[in-house]
Amino acid sequence: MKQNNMLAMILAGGRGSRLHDLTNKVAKPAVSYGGKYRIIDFPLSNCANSGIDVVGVLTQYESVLLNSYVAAGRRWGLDAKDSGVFVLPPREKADANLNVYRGTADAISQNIDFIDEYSPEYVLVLSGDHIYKMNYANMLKEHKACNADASIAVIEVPLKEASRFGIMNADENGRIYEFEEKPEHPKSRLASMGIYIFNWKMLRKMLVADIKNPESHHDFGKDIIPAMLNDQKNLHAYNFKGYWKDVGTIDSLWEANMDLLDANNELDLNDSTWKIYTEDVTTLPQYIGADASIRNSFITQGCLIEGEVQKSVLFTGTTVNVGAKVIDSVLMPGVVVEEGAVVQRALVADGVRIGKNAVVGSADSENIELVAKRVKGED
Amino acid sequence: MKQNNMLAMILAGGRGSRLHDLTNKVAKPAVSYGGKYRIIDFPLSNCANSGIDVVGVLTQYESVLLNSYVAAGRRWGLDAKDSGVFVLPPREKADANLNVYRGTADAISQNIDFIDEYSPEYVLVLSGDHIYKMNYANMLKEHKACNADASIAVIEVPLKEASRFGIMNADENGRIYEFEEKPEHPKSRLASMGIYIFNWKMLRKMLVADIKNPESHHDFGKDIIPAMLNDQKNLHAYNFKGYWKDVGTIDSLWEANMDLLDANNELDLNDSTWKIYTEDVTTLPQYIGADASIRNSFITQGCLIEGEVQKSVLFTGTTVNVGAKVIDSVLMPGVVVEEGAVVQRALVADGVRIGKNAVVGSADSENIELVAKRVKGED
Amino acid sequence: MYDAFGIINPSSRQIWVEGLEDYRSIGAFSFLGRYRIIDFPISNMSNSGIDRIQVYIRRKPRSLTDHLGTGRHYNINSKRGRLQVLFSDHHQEHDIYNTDISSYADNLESIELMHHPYVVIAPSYMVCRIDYAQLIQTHIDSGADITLAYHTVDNAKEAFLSCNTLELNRQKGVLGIEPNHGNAKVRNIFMDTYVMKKEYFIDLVKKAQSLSSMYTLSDIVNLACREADVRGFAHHGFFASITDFKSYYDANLELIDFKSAMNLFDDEWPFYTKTNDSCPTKYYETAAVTSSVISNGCLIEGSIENSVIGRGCVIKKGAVVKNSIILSGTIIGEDVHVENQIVDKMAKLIRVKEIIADPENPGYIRRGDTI
Amino acid sequence: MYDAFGIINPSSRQIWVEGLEDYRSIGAFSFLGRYRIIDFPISNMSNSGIDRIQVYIRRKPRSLTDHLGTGRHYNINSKRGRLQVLFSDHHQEHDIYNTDISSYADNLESIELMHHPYVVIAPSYMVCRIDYAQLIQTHIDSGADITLAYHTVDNAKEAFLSCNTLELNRQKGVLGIEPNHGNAKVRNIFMDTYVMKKEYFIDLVKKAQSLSSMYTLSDIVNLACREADVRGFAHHGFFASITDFKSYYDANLELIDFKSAMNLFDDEWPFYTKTNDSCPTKYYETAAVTSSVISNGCLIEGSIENSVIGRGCVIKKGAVVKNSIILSGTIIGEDVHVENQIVDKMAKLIRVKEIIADPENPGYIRRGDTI
Repeated sequence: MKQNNMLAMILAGGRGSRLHDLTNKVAKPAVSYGGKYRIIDFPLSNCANSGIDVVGVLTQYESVLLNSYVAAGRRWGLDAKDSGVFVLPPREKADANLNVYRGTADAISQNIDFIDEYSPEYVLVLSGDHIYKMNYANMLKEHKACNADASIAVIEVPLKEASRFGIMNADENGRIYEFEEKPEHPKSRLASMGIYIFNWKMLRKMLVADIKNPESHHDFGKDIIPAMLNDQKNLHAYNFKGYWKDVGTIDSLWEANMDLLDANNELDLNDSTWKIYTEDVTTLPQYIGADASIRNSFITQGCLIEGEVQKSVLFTGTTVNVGAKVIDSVLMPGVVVEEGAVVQRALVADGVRIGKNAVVGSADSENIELVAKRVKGED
Repeated sequence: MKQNNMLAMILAGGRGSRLHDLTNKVAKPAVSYGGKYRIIDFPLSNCANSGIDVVGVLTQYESVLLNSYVAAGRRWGLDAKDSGVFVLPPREKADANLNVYRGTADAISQNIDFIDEYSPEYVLVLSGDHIYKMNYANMLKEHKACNADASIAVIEVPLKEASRFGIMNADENGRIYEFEEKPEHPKSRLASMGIYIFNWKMLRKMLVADIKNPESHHDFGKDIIPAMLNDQKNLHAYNFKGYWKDVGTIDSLWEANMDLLDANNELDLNDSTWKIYTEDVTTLPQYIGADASIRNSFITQGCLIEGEVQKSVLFTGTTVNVGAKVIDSVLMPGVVVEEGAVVQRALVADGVRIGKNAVVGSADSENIELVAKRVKGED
Repeated sequence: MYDAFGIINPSSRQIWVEGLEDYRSIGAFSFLGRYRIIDFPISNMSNSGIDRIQVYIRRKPRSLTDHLGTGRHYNINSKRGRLQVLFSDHHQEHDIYNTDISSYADNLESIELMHHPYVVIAPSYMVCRIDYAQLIQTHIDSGADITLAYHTVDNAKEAFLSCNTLELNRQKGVLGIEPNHGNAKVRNIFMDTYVMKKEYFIDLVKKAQSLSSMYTLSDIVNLACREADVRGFAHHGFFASITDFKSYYDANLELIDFKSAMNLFDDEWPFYTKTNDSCPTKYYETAAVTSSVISNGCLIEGSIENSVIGRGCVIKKGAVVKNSIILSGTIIGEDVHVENQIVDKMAKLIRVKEIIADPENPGYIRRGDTI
Repeated sequence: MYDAFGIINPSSRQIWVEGLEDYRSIGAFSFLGRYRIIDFPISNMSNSGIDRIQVYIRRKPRSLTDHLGTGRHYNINSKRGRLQVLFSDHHQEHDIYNTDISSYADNLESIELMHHPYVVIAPSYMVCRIDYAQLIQTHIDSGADITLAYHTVDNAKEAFLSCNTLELNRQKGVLGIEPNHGNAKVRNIFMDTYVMKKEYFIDLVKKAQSLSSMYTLSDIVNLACREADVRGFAHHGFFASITDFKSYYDANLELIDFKSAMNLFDDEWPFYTKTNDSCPTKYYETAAVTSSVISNGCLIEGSIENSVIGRGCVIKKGAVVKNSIILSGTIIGEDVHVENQIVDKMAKLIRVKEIIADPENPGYIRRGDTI
């Protein structure tokens, strides 16, 4: 806090229901990605690397795993003296009943007392389920330089996809004069990434007013940002260039993993100046057997590979036995592919066992097959 | 976990309403005690010193401060690789609505999935609002030696007070054959301290059955322990000797602080082999002014004493200005006693300012005066 | 289990691993790609419930102090427990007074401050899985003055030649400690691991000092065998003593075999190490890897066979790595063939295309060398 | 603020604090009861947004490495940031090659690995509050090659006699660095604090080595003043240089006055230290304490006046402590009168009843002594 006077709040309450069985037991931000990470490692590591000390994580749905995961702030070095990751679920108050968060803005509103404890000058609001690397310190620098009341990170999207996003229309100095949620005829290609820097005093006032507004959805995009534009506040668009992905579906999650095999992938996880930190799982080293064959794949420690792996991403502690084939697939932590089994164009959920000689997925399927339950093999 | 296979769950949901204004903003376990501690530091430090790695803290009421306080497991060294303090408020589940904890047993029931993640052999259930030092490893050793299904820590209380407690009637080997909640005519002086060790598999079964029982209060004392006795389970009474205090009222909180001034006090906070750990607040050293007079008091770092202090306990960052007098009192963190003011037989809440020449409390009052709001002084 | 504190001992002057030891102490050597050798004794202690551990450092402290930190990654409670690094006052490389005994004597105050009745002393240069709680319990139950752990081997003629051996009677009483002269196949190799009462240990240190400034702990324990009740404790499972160049090479290669590795590893007995937050390893289209142990953060385009690859190595197209141990951050250039080598950290093997040694005498490439 | 990394420099061979320095380096000295001197430069760096800090250690590493740990207590992110302890290869006490330059040269690889363009070098033996971010910004804005921090004093005839001074022109250009000869009242005391580009620093280290094996950083910077643009940066507020026995004593006593202390302390600029988890201090019925700074964990039955009392001290009934600095764990026995003394850690002053020195030449009681 001393360095930059900015506190971060990560909205991590999404159910991620389009990820089907993957989010039965874990909230979307805790879904595994990239061999050894969870999605929320990205905003948390970005915070750590940007010099942010205090991070609140707003959780909601079935969050025991997410809660205990992020509570261990040491994973991102966020456990120094005046530092910490704080899990903030909805809670019972002296003067109100236990409530769920009604919208993104309400989640912040319900935690005004938490933020006030630190009395930061700036509050950074993030989403817990996006994959990207961003230096929020640079965004803050621009925010200050523009004397903005709020800054919103935006990324250029193809015009034809723009109508799926919240679009910011800004002048040549980056000052936003209009915001359109999923416009039919988008006027620009600058999509909001759901990353905001607010001057806390100003935001606090707006939130207090918003709580009392019975018409409000208590949402940043639908209510707070339009209200700020209405009030002639100085809203600044911060242009982000680089890899950014919202993995909302099984196909896009699979795709985001496959992006890591692309030699031109902008998300360089090997960059030692901006590491993504994650849980330090105690595992064996990565063991490659005598008959193994591995090509074009991304494999992490704790894996035991005795079969064939092609164009795949294998997560911590997966096993591919002799004669098994894994092609164009993503194997989540602890998956076992038994002898002779074939896995193709599939995303296999945590701990699932693919039995001997079983066949899962196919080379020419349109969608990626999600395998969330044990697949029986031959005896 | 590796060392003893025991996980601890601390029940920290108490409102502590008899502590009046002290618990308006913080839950009872987070109330300050002993100059630099909070009550929950005691069970947490006991866990750390007993070699317990994983602690769940079950919070409920208005717990933002308690949550963020205990989440920083580093305070008790509970932040090593496979270690942690996990805040467990009631939460929304895929198959149920957001619920409050209905009783002590229900709080554990609702977190069966959390405990299962660690698959411990034993679960230690503690209360978050008692002040005492206990080596739970010794209790576990006895639990194992007796082949018990559950062990309950008991302390001898004077017979005339016994009817205020849950009384355990046990045979000469410590096997409990009867439990009476607040009996009118107690048969023994062994009062339950609310500290339990359970074999997890057995407890898990009982809790699953208890959830479905519509007649149950979902409470350990009222339901689980009687049910276990009914089932002829081996319940063992673990005899504890030493200081133990439940600080339920302003008077007893004041008294517990005053106990620290007693040279024969059993709660030796200076014992370097069983330290009580707490938040490491960044403060100045303790400054004593040229005209100060301090006798029979307990004073911590960050205090500035320029006046007179007698038979009092002064918490972190309190100030006693020139000519002020503090007698028989407890000053919570950040209290300021301005020039010439007199504080006597009072408990002054966090951050309260006692104005110039103001007089608070009196030497001959029956009860201790709780001062929770600024006291205006002369200009 | 708060009955004992632990001491991790550095290797003595008599032990030297050519090449690698120029840059760090043996405890800080990389092992199986992701570990350091000292991870094994410290994890063994942590898993045995020992959370006060003193690590003695004789020379080249940086690499080891960096790796150890405060010991949180060994699951040691950072308040109750403590991983303490202690230095000798005689830190000159070739000072004859630089013995383990002199290190203890220089830090006697720290040892005396421990309020545990027993001490377990284990070496920083041996790899095994051992439950010290069981060792301590055996020691206490037997009533012995000192208990020494040993491992019986049947290849003492050609291996463990820098180790000591225990001569035992039928009751497992230790008759003496003597060097392995390589004149018998079957020997009880002394694991340089001791349990005794803290006070007994302090007395031994003082006695050793009064007898000779060059005495080591094993010297004085050997002497003690004459009068005291010194007993042996047999260890089973994987055991490697990293006390010369060949033993380092062999121990790594032996554990490449998954079945051998299962004699060391156990789900219930984690070996902790310090994470480097490297990303997973990337295999390219042209990669061909068999029978190897690969660390994270590598980029692999070439062929690897029967080797251990450290963190963040780059194996370029056409490169062949065989029967080798490649330490972290090394680059093996295009079409470079490396066989029977230990390649130290951050070397660049790019110009010379064939670097092949005799399998019996593996080669060594220095730290940071460009070849 | 990731533009600069920090270096904390040990005191050079020319500086020596009688007594205390036998047991630890100056950075590890207890200060005002609860701090160590090194807490000040490290907190200054941490508060300035510098989270990669190298601490160089010349001798007696234990006390300092114990205190520093991984730096979490200085609010340094344990992943992104790093508090790294580095050792010199010339660690013999009286080795003439044991200069700061040789420490840097021995660890040049670690310095080169830093990916920050600037370096801030600060001493481990001075106490002040300084915003290095402002110093760096001033340096960058001015376009100077090197910027040196100084503090103007008007008592240079009787104090700061082990320090260097800066000779400045009207544009704050540094003409040279020279010892304080004590021949003028007003002097610009050099705070042994430098900012420059990392590459410039590495060049200076190499150049110093090529010119003389005994050159220190200040020697080579003094030389550089002839050609390079070297500028001064004035510091205001509390400043103490702990470079001899008297300066240590005086700096502690000066800060007993709450108003003086407010020139050093600031709510917005925390000075971090390592907690010892001591309980509050207990004052008994017979205690009489005035004008003093008291640490936690003490038991006070006697009288204390104008003194600094360290952690866990016991002041018995009838004892009198006056104008003294008592380090942690010391016992002052019944009716013992201690005046104008520095009493080192864990001493027991119980038998001799009067230990009084001349105020101008305060006495020193050794660590652990029983008197």
